[in-house]
Amino acid sequence: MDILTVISGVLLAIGSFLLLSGGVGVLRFPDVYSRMHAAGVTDTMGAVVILLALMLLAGWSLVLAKLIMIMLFLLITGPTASHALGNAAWKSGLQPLTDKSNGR
Amino acid sequence: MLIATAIGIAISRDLLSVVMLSSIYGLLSANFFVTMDAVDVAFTEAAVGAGISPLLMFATIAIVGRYEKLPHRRVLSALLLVMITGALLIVATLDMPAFGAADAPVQQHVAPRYIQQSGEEIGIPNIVTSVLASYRGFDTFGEVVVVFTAGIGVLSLLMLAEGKSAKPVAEHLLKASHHKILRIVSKALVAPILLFALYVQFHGDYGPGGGFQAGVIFAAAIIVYAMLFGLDAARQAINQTVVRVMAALGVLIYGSVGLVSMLNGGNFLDYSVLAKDPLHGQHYGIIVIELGVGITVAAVMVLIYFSFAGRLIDRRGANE
Amino acid sequence: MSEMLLTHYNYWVVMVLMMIGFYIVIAQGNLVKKLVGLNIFQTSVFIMYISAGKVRGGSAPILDDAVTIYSNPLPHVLILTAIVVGIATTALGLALVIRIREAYGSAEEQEIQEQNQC
Amino acid sequence: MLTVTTITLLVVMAMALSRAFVGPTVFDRILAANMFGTKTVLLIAVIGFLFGRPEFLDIAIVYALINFIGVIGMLRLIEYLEAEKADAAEDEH
Repeated sequence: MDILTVISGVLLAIGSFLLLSGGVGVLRFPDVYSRMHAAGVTDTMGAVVILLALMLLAGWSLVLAKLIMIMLFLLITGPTASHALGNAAWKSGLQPLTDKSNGR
Repeated sequence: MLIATAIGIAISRDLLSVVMLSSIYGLLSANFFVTMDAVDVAFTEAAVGAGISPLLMFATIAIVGRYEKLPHRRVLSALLLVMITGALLIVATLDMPAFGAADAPVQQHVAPRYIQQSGEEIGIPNIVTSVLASYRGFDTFGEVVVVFTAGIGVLSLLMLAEGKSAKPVAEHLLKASHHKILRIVSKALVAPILLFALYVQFHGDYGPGGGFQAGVIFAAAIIVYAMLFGLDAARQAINQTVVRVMAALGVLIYGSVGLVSMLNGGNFLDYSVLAKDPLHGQHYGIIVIELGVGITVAAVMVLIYFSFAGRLIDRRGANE
Repeated sequence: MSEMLLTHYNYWVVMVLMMIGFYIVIAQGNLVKKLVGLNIFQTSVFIMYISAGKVRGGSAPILDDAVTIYSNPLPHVLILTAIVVGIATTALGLALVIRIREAYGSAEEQEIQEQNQC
Repeated sequence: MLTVTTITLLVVMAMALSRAFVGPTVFDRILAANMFGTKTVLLIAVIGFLFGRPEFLDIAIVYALINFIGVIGMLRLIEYLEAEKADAAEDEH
């Protein structure tokens, strides 16, 4: 077995785990902001890890360039979208769940 | 999952979440198309189903109002009717060929010819493009004209009252100047998107892509700009009259390719006569025609968005 | 029967989707919702065509020396154009809804009919 | 491993979908839609490799872009609706 395949397999496993934990977080967390945290962080990280794994599989080709492009786009747009979302939620007057307001 | 989403859409009464779900629905169906090998279709669905159409629906909701007011009526009789029709249709499917069978009637008729000979006759690898632009060029011409006509229809419906109620609107809202991060990021993104649209446009012969997809992507870039920098800025950057002329120009380009091939002694839209070597002729014809399609689709989409957004602003102006 | 289930499930999915769209169109009063229903209906037809064009073991219809079986390109072409035309007509429908709303002050079918009867 | 990743992606998509169903606020739904979009990008990329024809990554790029545009558009229009609501509230005073 090729060493590159092994590494990419490991990366894929890490990525899958990250995505899964993000999914569970989005499903289980109590309010918008914590859900956003779960989704935003794992989304970007998991996507990057998985794309890295695919890059190792692709080798030197046009596919590699496209994967890099996807990764760049995701790295730029993902956090921006999260920021815009959080900003809009805050502006609309949604309060984050803190210790004090916990017993709603 | 598609079914679950659709049921969710049927149940929910908040129109906003309906639209959100329909955007997810678009993403899902595009996924389905990829697994079904229809990369070109997935491409189009990606740009249209997940991007443009939810945006337009959102704009409409912003104008029309968010909630459905009345309880659903005639639910029982409607359900009954739907059940009966569905059952009949399912009975009808029992005669259909099995899924994925290579000997189904659909696969027998013209498809083998396209698959086996288009490589030699047209000389481009993407069979979908060659069928779209060459074998069925006349159909596609019709589709482009339909898109163009729909654009005219939207314009004539929404532009009628324009200027009647144009009062100054809350500036900061329109221009979104408080979204500094968003503005910078999308400013950086607009150019790559446009470039990518051009890549899709001209790479359509070799990979998935072509005029329809490129047009939609191109329009999406302009729509982002209009959303974050205000409609006026976008109208300044892209003159509206020019867009209107472009929409017509695309159709004109398409049609005139057909006429030129007639003048050169071939049939309408028969590109083989465009150059000495029929293969080259096909290439020229397809590239020019895809360009026409792209121009028309992009222009019409931009026009539609402009008129929707213009309506939104007019209405706001009238409210104040 | 179970064999049927395995080979024809794609059609049944299509039918269920189509019926959901149909249900939305006839049972609901809001015009925007009706358009969404129409879209679902439309998509189910797209899926029907595309799944009819799929060949088991086939690959995307872009010529490549390494591939021998391709899926049917014809449905792809038809649906590709249909999607773009679909969005154009949807936009037209939405524009009509906006005009109706401006004329009647409502986008609910029932209210509009009541106003017409007056 | 690719298969495992595909299945994981599908599971996570189902999770996001259920959040979009339940999601008490609009923002939950947008969040779910955004997440769904990212997952779709990844799924298309992974499926491309799984089927052995990874040339079709263009679609994934389009998704990454369109998804962003969609989210931004939704947020802008929600802002719009909120402003309208605020206006209406002011009018009542």
